[in-house]
Amino acid sequence: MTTSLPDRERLLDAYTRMVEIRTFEDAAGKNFADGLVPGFVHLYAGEEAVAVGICSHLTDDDFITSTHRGHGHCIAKGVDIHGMVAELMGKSTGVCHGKGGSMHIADVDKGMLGANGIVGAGLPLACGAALTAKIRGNGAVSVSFFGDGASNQGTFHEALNLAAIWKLPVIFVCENNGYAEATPASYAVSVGDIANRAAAYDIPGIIVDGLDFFSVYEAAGAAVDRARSGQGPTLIEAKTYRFYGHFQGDTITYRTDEEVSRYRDRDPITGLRTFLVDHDLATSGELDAIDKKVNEALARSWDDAKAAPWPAVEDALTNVYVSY
Amino acid sequence: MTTSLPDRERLLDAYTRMVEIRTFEDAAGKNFADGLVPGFVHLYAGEEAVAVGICSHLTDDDFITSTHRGHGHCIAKGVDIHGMVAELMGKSTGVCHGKGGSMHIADVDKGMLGANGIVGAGLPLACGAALTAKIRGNGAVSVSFFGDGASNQGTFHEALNLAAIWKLPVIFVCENNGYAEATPASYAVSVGDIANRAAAYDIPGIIVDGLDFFSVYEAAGAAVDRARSGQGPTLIEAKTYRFYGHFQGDTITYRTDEEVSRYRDRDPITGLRTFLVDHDLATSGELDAIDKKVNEALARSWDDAKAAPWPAVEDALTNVYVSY
Amino acid sequence: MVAVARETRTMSMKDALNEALRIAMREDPNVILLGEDIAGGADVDHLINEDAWGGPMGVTKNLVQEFGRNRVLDTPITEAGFIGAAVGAAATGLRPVAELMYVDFFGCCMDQIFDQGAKLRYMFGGKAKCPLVIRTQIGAGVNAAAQHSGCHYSVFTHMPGIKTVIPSNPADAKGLLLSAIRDDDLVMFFENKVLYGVRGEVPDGDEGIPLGKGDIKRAGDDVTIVAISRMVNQSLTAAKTLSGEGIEVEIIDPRTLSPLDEDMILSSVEKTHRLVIVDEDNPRCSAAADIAAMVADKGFDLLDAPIKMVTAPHTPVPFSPPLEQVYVPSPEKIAETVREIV
Amino acid sequence: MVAVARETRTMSMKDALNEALRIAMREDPNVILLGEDIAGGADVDHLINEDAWGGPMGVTKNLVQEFGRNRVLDTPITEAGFIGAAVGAAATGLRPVAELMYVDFFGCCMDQIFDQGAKLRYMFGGKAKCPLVIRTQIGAGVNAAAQHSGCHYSVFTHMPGIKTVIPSNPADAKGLLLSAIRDDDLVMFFENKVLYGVRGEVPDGDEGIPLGKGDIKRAGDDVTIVAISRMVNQSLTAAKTLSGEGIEVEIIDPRTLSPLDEDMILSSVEKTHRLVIVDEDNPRCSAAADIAAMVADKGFDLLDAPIKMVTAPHTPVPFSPPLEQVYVPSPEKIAETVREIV
Ligand SMILES: Cc1ncc(C[n+]2csc(CCOP(=O)(O)OP(=O)(O)O)c2C)c(N)n1
Ligand SMILES: Cc1ncc(C[n+]2csc(CCOP(=O)(O)OP(=O)(O)O)c2C)c(N)n1
Ligand SMILES: [Mg+2]
Ligand SMILES: [Mg+2]
Repeated sequence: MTTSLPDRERLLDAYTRMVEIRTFEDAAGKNFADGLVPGFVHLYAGEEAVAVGICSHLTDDDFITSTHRGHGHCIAKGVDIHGMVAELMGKSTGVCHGKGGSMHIADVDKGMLGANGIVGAGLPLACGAALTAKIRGNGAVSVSFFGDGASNQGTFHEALNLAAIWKLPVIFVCENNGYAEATPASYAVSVGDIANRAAAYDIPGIIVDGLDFFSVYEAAGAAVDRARSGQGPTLIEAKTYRFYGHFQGDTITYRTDEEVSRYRDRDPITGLRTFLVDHDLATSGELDAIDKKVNEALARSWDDAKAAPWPAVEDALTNVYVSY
Repeated sequence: MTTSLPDRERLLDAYTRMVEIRTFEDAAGKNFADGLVPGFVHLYAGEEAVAVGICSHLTDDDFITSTHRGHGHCIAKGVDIHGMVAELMGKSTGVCHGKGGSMHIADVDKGMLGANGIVGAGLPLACGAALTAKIRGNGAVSVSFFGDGASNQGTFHEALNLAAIWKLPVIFVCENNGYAEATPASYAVSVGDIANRAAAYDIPGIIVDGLDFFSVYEAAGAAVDRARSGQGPTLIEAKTYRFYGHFQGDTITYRTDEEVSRYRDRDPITGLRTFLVDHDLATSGELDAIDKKVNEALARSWDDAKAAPWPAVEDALTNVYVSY
Repeated sequence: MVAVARETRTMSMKDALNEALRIAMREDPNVILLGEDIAGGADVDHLINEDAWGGPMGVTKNLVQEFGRNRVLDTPITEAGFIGAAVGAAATGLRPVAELMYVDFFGCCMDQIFDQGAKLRYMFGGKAKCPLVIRTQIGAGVNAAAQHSGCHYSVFTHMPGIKTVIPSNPADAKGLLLSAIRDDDLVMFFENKVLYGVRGEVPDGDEGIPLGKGDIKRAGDDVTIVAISRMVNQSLTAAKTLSGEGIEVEIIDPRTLSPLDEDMILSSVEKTHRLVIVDEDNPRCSAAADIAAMVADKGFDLLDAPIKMVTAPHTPVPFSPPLEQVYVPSPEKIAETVREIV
Repeated sequence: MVAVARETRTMSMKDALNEALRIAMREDPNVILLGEDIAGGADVDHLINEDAWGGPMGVTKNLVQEFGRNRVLDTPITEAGFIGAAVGAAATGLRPVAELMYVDFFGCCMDQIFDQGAKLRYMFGGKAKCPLVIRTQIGAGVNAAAQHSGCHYSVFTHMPGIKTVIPSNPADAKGLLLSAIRDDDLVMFFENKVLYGVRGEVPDGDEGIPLGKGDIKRAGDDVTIVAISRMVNQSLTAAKTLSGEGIEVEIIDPRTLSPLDEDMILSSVEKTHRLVIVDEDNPRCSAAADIAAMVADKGFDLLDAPIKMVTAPHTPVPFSPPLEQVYVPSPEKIAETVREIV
């Protein structure tokens, strides 16, 4: 099955989102090093085509679940970037009022059910969102993003089996970036292609090039169509790469420079840019203008976040319950 | 790969074990109904060929993990039947001094790491026993028995992946008796043959006829050889059937009489008996004598257990720790 | 509060729970049930609109007949999977009631309960809620042995974001379950297996009992007993013996542990100056210890005697009947403990 | 006990733990380590005999170099799988030390811990043992947010069959870890992430510190403080302020919560007649409540004032620095609480 090429507007939108993610992540890394971002930060740079290629098919009524490496998913799903920057800093203007931080950014109104500090925890949650959609018959779908490392968690197995027998409208997107922390997938994952694990649930398992927006976009379109039309779940394995370390501060002794540059040479943003220019969908100048706009907006977000107030200490005690 | 036919002695031994299990289970069911056995009882009758077919390849140095339906595994692995009867009744002469009961019969000296009240819990434990064997290099293997229902638990996935990447000497034996409690495998298991889930871990997955001793025996031999020689784990799916309900007291509304008699007609003990007689390995009379001996021994065990003392109430407080 | 006379019927706790589920499902289409064999017989030709089991204990019996298999969902044995799905469903608009067959299985799905469902509202800065009820079975008494007889409500009471409910009789069970389902937070609902068959008067209608309000099950001036779940009954038995000796105990059933009705307990201790807590759970870091600690702080000046706890020992639950018998706090042990401090 | 002068070196808690692991692995070939990235870089060509990480916090650094990848095992992200395997290995003769990266992940593997490892000896009538240590990281203080900052040792202390160890300084960490590894029971070993870098004098040699014996970290006559893990340091800071006001607190570090050195606590209360418990864990059904309840029973007659607890609030751990700051019990709050009861 092939999905028709997205129109120009959607492509420029996708390009913008990918640039937003990259710009957000580069700045997050830098500002973390400068001590402006407390806690942990796991950067998504390099994997932009996956989040954006998938989320291009979704609306605010569709839900996603995410991971510790969640900034890209949030941005792709339309979470307010300005509020995300403030959240990273723990400011009261953050999307979670500073209570969640990088690993717990969420916005249920945008269909974003949360980054997640627990590897593999998002898959059952996505089944639940899909169950709501199925029971309501509203045609919504849900997507669970997770890593190669997460594909070894028991929740992966339980969620895929559950989704399969209930024919839930859910797409499981495994972002295989080759490593879980400092552990290569070649060691920890017993099977060559994680997509092949789909056979254990009698559902389709698709491999896509996670560095290529179109590869992801096309497979996602088919999977989302399948889900929306009641045919059940799909497992998509996106072969991708993280340009930075596992978290900021990782010495990355476990990868060679050659490997890193091999992937950096295939930068998904450059790839999309080249396509757009080559196919006369945009000029370099137009794209440069987008880059600039994104850069400026994000710089403003950081400035605003720096200036924003901390949460009031009383806030530590609220939002545990709706009522108690 | 074929394993040569076991010799006469081993076959008679296997026959004896299978009769022991059946006799044990029939009596356990009856005595449960009569109020002599407290708690829950899950009977293994009908599945004898699986436990015995597998354990015929094991020694006391090999370990098994079992399930809530564990009596058959215990007997096949050589746990003292006399002590098992007393354990079912909660008597001080029980193999666990009455503290475990039906669902927790164990005898580590016999390589029996416990029946288990938690569905799916045995698989990681078996990996651990296999890890001990691997690290010590002593050639021992371990076997984990579990059901079709358990094959949906996260621990199944985690254990198979772990065993595969570490090439652990472990054999995973899925006893697919078609139901998990009142839920058919056709509903809860997303794949037709559970053996096919082996592909998700790049290990062999073999289907055997669980009602046929030889089918199990042969596949088990190959898997045990594979494990002992350092080639890693195997998943064996034994298609089998439980002759009784899920537990004693189950009204079994979810199965038809036709289905039950279809399987009862293929009784694994009758099957082995016929084979032995047809191949002149034993006469009916010899086999009847075995049946009688087993029956009498078990009757004595029940009598002894009835007469045996209860544990002293102080025993409730011991064996929590080695030292505290 | 105005006392309104309501019609009642005698029924078992099991039936009272079933009635509460039925009422809640009728009043709100977002209420769904899920769990292992809560209908049973899914995919079996002759059971399309009928259950095979209606729950291992029969609590969900006949509900599939009325609400169908889209709202009464049998699950695979996949505790993390289906409890997690229930959390996801709750966060996106449904009001699921999940059944965790035995609390002892919490170790298979605790992450989805305490790390996901219970924390999401807080982590998301108040922008989400998780109106999920997890019903589960607790307690020794039927020789179900070490992996099917625990209580462990203390573990959930410990966790912020979770409410914990521990009914001791059919009427409370019905009213508390209704409130739990209507509540917007994650509620763990603990059903003592020994109480399922115990019968009592249950009000008609759909009125809930508020979470966080205890109930005085027996008035008395001499000693306050706080008793949890089945321990209310054990304490009522002890109270009769003690009354014969001239000791009148007041028995408080907290009904929910989180939130806890501290005021009711403190008011009673203010009157009796003596406190015994009876809890079938293991003693360390228990609900009994929690209540004792609360009173040792906020009610210290009211006390005339040590705070006593009658609990299970620090051991797993033994299988053998005489051992299980001594494991569970008995009326005799309760009475004896009360006598120690009067 | 005879005090033997031993040579000491100054080192961080992280290094002290590393040293204990090395000693234990040298003395017994059955000791193996397993966990996620405890070496790191498995299967990477240039790291065959070298680690990439040596543990996310570096506690297992350099051990693969000496003991090889057969005894320092990187695992997939499979907490139930590898902790369960550790239980199975322990029951069959090894003495594994597993690393659960953060205690917050216990929900992914609790069944294997409390239902399997902790219960097998009891269920099997004493015919098995589980000499397993699970090292894990606890505590707020580095803005790791709600899913990487919990304590929750109360949950494990609640469970029969588990021992719980909570060192507060490098020397204790080394001695207690050695004893834990040599112990024949399942031990949960809680390492406060904020203490990893804190340095102190650590004795040379391989002597263990017995499990179940507390330690008086500061002597004083006015108020007893029982402080857990990092709260020992917070209390020591508070003690200085209080001393300036003429209040001398005695600070008891229980070092293990299960078993608990009740005698040491009660003896101190006998002297001071006042008790404050400082615990970074959430308050309900906590270790603080457990100790309070114990004293409210066994030490009631010794007390001249309410038992006070200084704990984290009943909330998840917030991310934002000023919120996390108020979440953790501070020296100021401890001092204030002590003042309330003198
Ligand atoms: C249950 C659990 N175990 C371990 C961790 C620690 N941890 C955080 S990220 C990570 C690696 C995840 O690898 P992968 O799923 O491949 O995602 P990636 O980081 O590559 O995007 C680990 C082990 C965790 N957060 N949760
Ligand atoms: C973790 C857990 N969930 C649920 C149960 C309740 N339970 C006991 S046996 C069983 C069915 C098991 O089915 P299967 O694995 O097919 O084994 P079988 O009974 O058919 O031998 C269930 C759901 C349990 N004991 N443990
Ligand atoms: Mg990865
Ligand atoms: Mg089955």
